Amino acid sequence: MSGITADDAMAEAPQERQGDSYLTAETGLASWLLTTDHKRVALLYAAALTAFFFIGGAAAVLIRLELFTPASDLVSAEGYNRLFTLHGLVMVWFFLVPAIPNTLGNFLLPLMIGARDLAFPRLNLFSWYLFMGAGLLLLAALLLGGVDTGWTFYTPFSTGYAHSNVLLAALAVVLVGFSSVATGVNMLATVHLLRAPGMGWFRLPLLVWSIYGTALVMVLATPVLAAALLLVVAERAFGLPIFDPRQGGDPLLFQHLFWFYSHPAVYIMILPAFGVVSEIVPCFARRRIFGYTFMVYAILMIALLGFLVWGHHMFVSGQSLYASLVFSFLSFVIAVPSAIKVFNWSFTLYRGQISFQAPMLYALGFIGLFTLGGLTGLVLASVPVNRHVTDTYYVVAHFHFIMVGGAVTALYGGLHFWWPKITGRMPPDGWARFAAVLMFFGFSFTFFPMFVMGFLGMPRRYASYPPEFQVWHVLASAGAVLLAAAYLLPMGYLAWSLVRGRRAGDDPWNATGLEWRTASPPPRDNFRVPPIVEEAAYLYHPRHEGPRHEEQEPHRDQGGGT
Amino acid sequence: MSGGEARAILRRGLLTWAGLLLLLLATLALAYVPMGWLNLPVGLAIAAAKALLVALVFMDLRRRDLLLRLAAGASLLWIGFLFLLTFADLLSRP
Amino acid sequence: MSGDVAAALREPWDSLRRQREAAEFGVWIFLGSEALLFAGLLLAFAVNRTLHPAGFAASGRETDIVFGTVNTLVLLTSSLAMAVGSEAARAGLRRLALRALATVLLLGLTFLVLKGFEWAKDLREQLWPGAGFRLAEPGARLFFGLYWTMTALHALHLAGGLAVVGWLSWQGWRGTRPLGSPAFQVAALYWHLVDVVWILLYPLLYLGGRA
Amino acid sequence: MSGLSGWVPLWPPAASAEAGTVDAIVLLLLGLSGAVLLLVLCLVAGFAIRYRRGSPAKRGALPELVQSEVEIGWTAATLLLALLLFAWAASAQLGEERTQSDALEIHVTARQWMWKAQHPNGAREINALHLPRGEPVRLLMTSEDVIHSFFVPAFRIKQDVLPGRVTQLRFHPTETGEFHLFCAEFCGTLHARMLGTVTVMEPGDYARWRAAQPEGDGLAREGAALFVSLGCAGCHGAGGGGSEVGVGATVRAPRLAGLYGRDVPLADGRVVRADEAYLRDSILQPGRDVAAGYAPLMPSFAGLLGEGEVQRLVAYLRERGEQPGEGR
Repeated sequence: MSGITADDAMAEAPQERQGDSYLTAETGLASWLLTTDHKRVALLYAAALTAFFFIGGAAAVLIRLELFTPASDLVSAEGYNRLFTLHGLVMVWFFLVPAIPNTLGNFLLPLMIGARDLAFPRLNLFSWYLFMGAGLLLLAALLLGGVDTGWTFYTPFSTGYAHSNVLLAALAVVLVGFSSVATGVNMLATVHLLRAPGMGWFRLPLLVWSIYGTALVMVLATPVLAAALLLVVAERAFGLPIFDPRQGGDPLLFQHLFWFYSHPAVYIMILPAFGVVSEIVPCFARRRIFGYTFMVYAILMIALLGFLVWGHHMFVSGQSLYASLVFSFLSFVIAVPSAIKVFNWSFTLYRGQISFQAPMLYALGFIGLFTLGGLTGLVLASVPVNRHVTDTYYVVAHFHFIMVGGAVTALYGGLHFWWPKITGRMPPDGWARFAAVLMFFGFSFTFFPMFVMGFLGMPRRYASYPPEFQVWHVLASAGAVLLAAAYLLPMGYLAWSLVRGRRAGDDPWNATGLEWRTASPPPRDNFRVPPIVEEAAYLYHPRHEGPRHEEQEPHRDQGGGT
Repeated sequence: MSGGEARAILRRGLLTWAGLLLLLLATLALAYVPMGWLNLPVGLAIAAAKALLVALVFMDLRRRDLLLRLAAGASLLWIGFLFLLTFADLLSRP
Repeated sequence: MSGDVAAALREPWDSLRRQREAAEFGVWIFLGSEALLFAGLLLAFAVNRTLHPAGFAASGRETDIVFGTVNTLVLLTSSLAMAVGSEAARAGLRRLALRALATVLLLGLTFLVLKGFEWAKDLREQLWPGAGFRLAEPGARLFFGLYWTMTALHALHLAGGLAVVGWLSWQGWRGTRPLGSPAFQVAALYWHLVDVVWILLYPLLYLGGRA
Repeated sequence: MSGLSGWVPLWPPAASAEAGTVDAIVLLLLGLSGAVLLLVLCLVAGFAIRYRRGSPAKRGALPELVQSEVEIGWTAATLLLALLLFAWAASAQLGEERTQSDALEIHVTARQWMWKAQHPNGAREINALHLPRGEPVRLLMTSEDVIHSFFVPAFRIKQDVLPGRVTQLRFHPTETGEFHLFCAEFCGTLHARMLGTVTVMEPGDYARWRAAQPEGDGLAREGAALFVSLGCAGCHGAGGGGSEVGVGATVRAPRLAGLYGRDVPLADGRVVRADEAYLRDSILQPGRDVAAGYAPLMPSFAGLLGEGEVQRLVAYLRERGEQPGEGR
């Protein structure tokens, strides 16, 4: 396990322990289960999310195995419906929505703005308990036989025709919704009121801005999902007719309420990934982020416009042509902020001193996969083409490219980038680079065939399919094996690094953020001396010169303890 | 001193309360006046007036800075998005 | 007074003023999300009302306007009491604050009791949109489907508010929570939202179709 | 563009006029996306190689040109490109909506896990649809339970089929052959087996096929029988001619002859065009749009009639509409 590459020129003097780190400050189960330390809550969330990632991943593996053959032979049709519903429910609400905001965001937000903790520490722990309560509710629904409505719960199927644990699943999602609203409130209050002296709004690192945008969307979109699901519960449990078309109800009403949340939800998942990539790329290119203010306004525009485009999920659902054209127009316009971000990342590399450690490989992989995912969205935004490709594997490929190719890749990149800060240990760079490349190709190999299969007309949520699609399914299933390996490998060597990994100093990557100005892992109160912020973010080289190769010293940190 | 302050708090509260009662009586009376499609908008306008009164005085928004007022009013804009685009579909169906 | 401030101060704040500012900012954001929750229900009401104007007008005449108006009065008065209680707590007027909070609890319970009687009366008049539903107009079932859902969710929120106000006033009375703690303002703001939601539900559920 | 149906098909067969426009837009988007993706990959890969750590390339400050002017430039360019793409897609969609009205009308009913189609002359098909080549087709679709979706990849068309509402789908088959019909909206256990085949034949073959079908009465004729058997004639007069006060009918009911396509003044002042949806709603929810000058006395038939029967009554009333005035 060489892991140690040649270019770690840094001296390796072991850091003497000035004060106890947050991991050793207090011990015992109660100190974890009753903690109000944002860093510990982040680790609690990370543990819960990993468990749910395995459950959702297992469902995905079974789905890919079933689809290996045209006939529905591994599981019954009923079983397949429950599998993809489970995959959807767990991956959307119990893994992707909280993935970056509640782990990396929870851990880093106070550190990056120079605060001791989040604004409402006890609310932070309460949101974790809400999340675990919802998780138990969902597991109960799963053990009692699962749900077969799809993660979309469309009526009148979910209210009148489904014979599965729709109530339990709907209540679990409402509960996890409250957990995400609690997180949103906490993050917004922290960014507004706990910034260190000197940390103006336009000195905030872009990860803080993206968490801020995500919190806005979480707080404003999630309640409408809770309303929609409570109405489904009212109709299904108490027989109160709200969506029932036989009694005059409108079949599209539920879809409007559901997608008003569910499209902003995909921005909840991708915005933090933007933030992580905007932190990694400048650090490893040793260049200032290109167009900082454009990046900030792009985040805010995405958070705002994200609420105006939900109708592009309903072009063929019977929605009026006028409304479809309005939503189509807004969906084309929202492509612009994403394009700005991709171009800015690319131009940040211009005239840099680029090194390719694991986090950078994940970030570059993100840029490639997200760009392809975003561009295929344009096809879906145009009404006549949407009529052909919606509800087929083209859509499945599109949103997996953005959510898995984008958000999960960025999550792994962020995990590797801040692993020294979280645990005080360096990830083994050789293995990490291999895992990043494996994930990139495993992912592309799994999901690119789905674009072709979808355009050929393979519908979604089919357990059995006409034989001519089999070649694409076989390719995708083979790719899924590679992808599964690429997800499991990092868990292995990161666990290994906890014990045998090289100790990391305060700032192993020579980054400029405030979080790198304190010890790794940081003390309970984050900073021994409250920091004063003197510089903007990402000053990796003096204004009128490029980064010189050898010395990484000319970069100026954001600030430090006086 | 505390007696005076208590009286000030009570006076301002009762004044606002009286205003709210007046609006309640108004909306109740107007509900029985046949105005065709106008009944609903009038009822909602009065309800909005009552809500504004509660927000400004009882919830003390009138003595708060711009940031808190924005935080208070922000959700109304998003409710507007929800209604506007849903009715764009509903009203233009064939 | 300074002992009072120190007791109310929480991590990670250095000044009580800043902590109160954060508490109010946080609760206002939460109230925004609660408003969107009820907005979802109101959208269902508005869409179904647009599809079935006649059915909704006929149903609007069936709800009991006396109960509705009295309950609105009760809730407005409880909002007054809550505002007085919250300002008194902040100003440190202990007797006025505790008496005002007691009034809020009383009026809140009155609202729930009246709501109970109203529901019982509605059930007796076959207004539950199930098998024995009395009205024949299409859309009437949808009105009452939403009537029961919205009033139940509102009553649930009100009961939650009662529990919080009750717990805080118990702590205030016992002295375990200083009157200067921002929790009193937070509970007051939440209570006023429950009142504002009812202010909006009243014309929709009770005044429709009266003319 | 015919399907590259060699060993592995890479492109679905294009068997309808709509397929042409859709394929054109897709090819344009494919080209543009490919160009943008290539641009980004070249930028990233190029910079990564050229400016890797320790490479001799010149660093120094960013040239003034590459500052915010370039940023504003490509943002505006992206916005313009987005608007152009929207304009093309929207105009293509609007173009399809203005097809002529004399299309071949087929009633499609979807129910949990099968498709039922009925041709104007009464011929019925299950999980199959025979169509003549070259003639525009209009499907009037409704569902008996949950939401389904009528999807024929070869025609590039898809339209959800809603319970309680009639949704329409217009297309124009141009190639003969047999094509897949899928249900594209999740509708329960056997969603994956709710399949069918659409067979497009030469007009001559289609006419012979249709003639050979068991001569079920035409929709309208069956509607007329239902109109009498269900008692509608009792109030609305035998031929739907309506009944003025005292003409052999105990109740005043509106004239139905010549109703289809006319504007109907309603009791609450609105004026509504009497299209299929209005006729359907007046049968199932009579109290909803009461005609002006009449009391809302008509009983609701919701729950008593299947979708098929409602379609026959609507077809009958439409036929009465085309010969205005001479009904009794």
